[in-house]
Amino acid sequence: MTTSTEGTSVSDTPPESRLGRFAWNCRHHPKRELWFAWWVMVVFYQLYGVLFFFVTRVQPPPSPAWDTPMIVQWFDDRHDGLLVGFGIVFLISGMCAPMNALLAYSMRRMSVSRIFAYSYLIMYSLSAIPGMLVMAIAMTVGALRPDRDPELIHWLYDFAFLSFSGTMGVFLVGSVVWLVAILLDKNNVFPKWFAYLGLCNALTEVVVAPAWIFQRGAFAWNGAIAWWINMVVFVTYTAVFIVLLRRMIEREDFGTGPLPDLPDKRESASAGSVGVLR
Amino acid sequence: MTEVAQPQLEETRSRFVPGQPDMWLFVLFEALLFTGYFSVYLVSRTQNQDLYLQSQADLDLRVGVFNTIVLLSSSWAIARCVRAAREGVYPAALRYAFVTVGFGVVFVISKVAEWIHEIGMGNTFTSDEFFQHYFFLTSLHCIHVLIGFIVMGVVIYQLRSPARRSQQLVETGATYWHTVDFLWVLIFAMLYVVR
Amino acid sequence: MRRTDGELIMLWALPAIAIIWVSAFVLFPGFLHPMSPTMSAEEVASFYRDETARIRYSMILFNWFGVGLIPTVILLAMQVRRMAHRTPIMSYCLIACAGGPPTLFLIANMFWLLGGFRPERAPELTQLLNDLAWVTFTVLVPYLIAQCLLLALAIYWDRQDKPVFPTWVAHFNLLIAIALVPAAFGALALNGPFAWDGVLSFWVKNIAIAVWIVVMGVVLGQTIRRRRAETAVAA
Amino acid sequence: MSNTFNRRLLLVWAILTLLTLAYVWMDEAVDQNQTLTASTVVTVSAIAIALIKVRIIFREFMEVRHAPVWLCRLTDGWVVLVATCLLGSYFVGSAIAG
Repeated sequence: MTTSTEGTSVSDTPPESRLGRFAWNCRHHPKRELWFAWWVMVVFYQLYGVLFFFVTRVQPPPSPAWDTPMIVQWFDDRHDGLLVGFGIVFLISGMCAPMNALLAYSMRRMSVSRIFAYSYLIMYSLSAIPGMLVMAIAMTVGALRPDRDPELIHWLYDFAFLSFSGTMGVFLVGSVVWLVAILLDKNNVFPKWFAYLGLCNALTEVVVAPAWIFQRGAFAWNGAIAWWINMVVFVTYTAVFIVLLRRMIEREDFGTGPLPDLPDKRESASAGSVGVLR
Repeated sequence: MTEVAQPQLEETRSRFVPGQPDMWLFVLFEALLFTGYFSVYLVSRTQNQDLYLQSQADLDLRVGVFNTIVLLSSSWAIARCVRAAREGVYPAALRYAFVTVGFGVVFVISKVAEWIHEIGMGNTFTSDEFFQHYFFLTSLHCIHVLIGFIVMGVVIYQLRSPARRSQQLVETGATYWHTVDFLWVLIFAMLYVVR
Repeated sequence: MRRTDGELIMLWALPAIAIIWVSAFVLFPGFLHPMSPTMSAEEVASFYRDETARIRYSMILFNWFGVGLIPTVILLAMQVRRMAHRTPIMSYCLIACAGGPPTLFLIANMFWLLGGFRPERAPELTQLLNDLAWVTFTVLVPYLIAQCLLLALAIYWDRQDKPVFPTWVAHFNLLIAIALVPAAFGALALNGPFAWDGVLSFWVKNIAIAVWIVVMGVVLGQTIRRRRAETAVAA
Repeated sequence: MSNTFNRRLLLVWAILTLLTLAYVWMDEAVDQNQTLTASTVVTVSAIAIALIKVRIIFREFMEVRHAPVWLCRLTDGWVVLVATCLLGSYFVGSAIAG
């Protein structure tokens, strides 16, 4: 990578006003790319939650055991929400790219091979399609023609939810790639406990697979085990890595050695239980 | 448990967390996760008591007891391994690590044999609610055992060469293996004994 | 002399593939004029019955060469790598975007081919496949929008004496991104400019993509030629 | 020193095994002629015994006994939490079922 020519040439003093400082940060902050990707990630997850839970109202998922008239009714109730909401999803799902780039960068900053960063990058770039866009397309087509044969709407309903819940392999292998990188890393980019949390997350991704088999009960796509418990784990995992990535960016020194601790965190980190090698 | 007085021990060794403290987060989080699965199981069980009792009769308690004792023994072996490694007796530590893996293999074989037996009796993942939970919990636990083999591989790799031998990694691996053990203790009680 | 590294081959593959795309586009009977979403199931089915051959052959062509855009995006990512950034994040972003549009397009392509495979199928089923194909084709914009915006941002941040791309390329990419936005809402209406055969969702979007490919191809060509001249002098 | 340790480990193992065998006895005691019958006593004691075993594994095998006090408290708290969740879902479930 070419070294920056501007780091030395630009004055280091941001202006006083808040807006001026924001503009200065956007243009000159040495970590602007990292912060940009981080904020895109935060905004993406917020939007994702709002769109899936409140605009389209496809989550929490309805029951796979419903009969056809009920499903048609479900589509009718949400007609506009589905079309508008998934329209916005199509608009914004490109926001995954900076997010995945940041996650890949975290692996690039570790002392491990670049294979990890690139594998993760490609896997997670792929994951948005079965994990989100196929569902959005199926739902959009379902809502497109309310007068369609109800049996076909029923099929689209199954297609949408099963493609959403039932294609966790990319997330499973992706989190395993990430956690192995963290465990091998000597640069202390992430605490080791996050790797173990990643293992918990990977194990819950396995648990969704029975959604392909059951139409009711705890293992169906809306079941207590296949959906609710997983959702709690996934939200925990996501929240944790958002915070940890933020801390990684704060600690970033653009070197290749171990990431330094934050000055004020250094004392508490050595006394506490978090991620310090004995 | 009885607090047998170990005065020398408290004096000679300052208190420490075995292994990476980070692993304890996994232990506690995973325990919570399984508690969630058990709670779902117990609630659905109470809603359909008779079906669960009927299906449960097809499980052989003796097999479960055997499995439990095998895993407890493996847990004991890995505890011995940790002690031996701490005292620097690496050949013994390595031996106990292999014993641990051996018990793990026996566990997996007997588990698979039990599955084959149950499937032969017509009890599959899809046959009824009890067996849904049975196959789900046992196979998820089995995945933990398989990951445990990888962990034990790391432990053995550490113990083999004088250049490595990180006591911390050995203890971390042991903590993981004990987790697999105590999760099984709970699963065993849930599936085989609860009425 | 410098080694043959294949960079120019990848670049010149683009116009060749673009010719194939254009011919497949013209060959497909549903693009000129675009099929209307208001067609009844019966009309859609008879369309697939009457035009089976052209649907099949044009879509097989697309199936072969749909992924041809990926090398171009990767070439762009490599140029971004040379920019005055502190991290490789922006080039990672472009790599992350590269696979999306072709994959979505291949899904649409598959639905069209499925519709053409058994045109005697029940009309409702043919209509369903046709809807899936058209919706997927129309809404495949997210990665393209992201790609344009990220490239623009990368260029704005590339502050050095001799920037990799001139600034107008960034403005141009912003413009294309805006032109692609309406297509994301292509399923909201069955007629009008937003419908999948409408001015915004079909014409503006596809012309924008075509213009983007042509312009970025030329810009890439110039950039690569300039850099090769520089390295030749330096060596 | 090493010997006391090893004897203690063996003793722990024996106790855990005995507790496991207690299940067999419980099982024999409650079932008539191979037909299983619902029993709150068995359920509650099964959960209790399992958690006692878990605590022993924590304390002895996982060496929480020698760990800092916060870990002891944490694991004990955990056992209580798990017990509350399990017994709670059993009793609440039974109450709902009527």
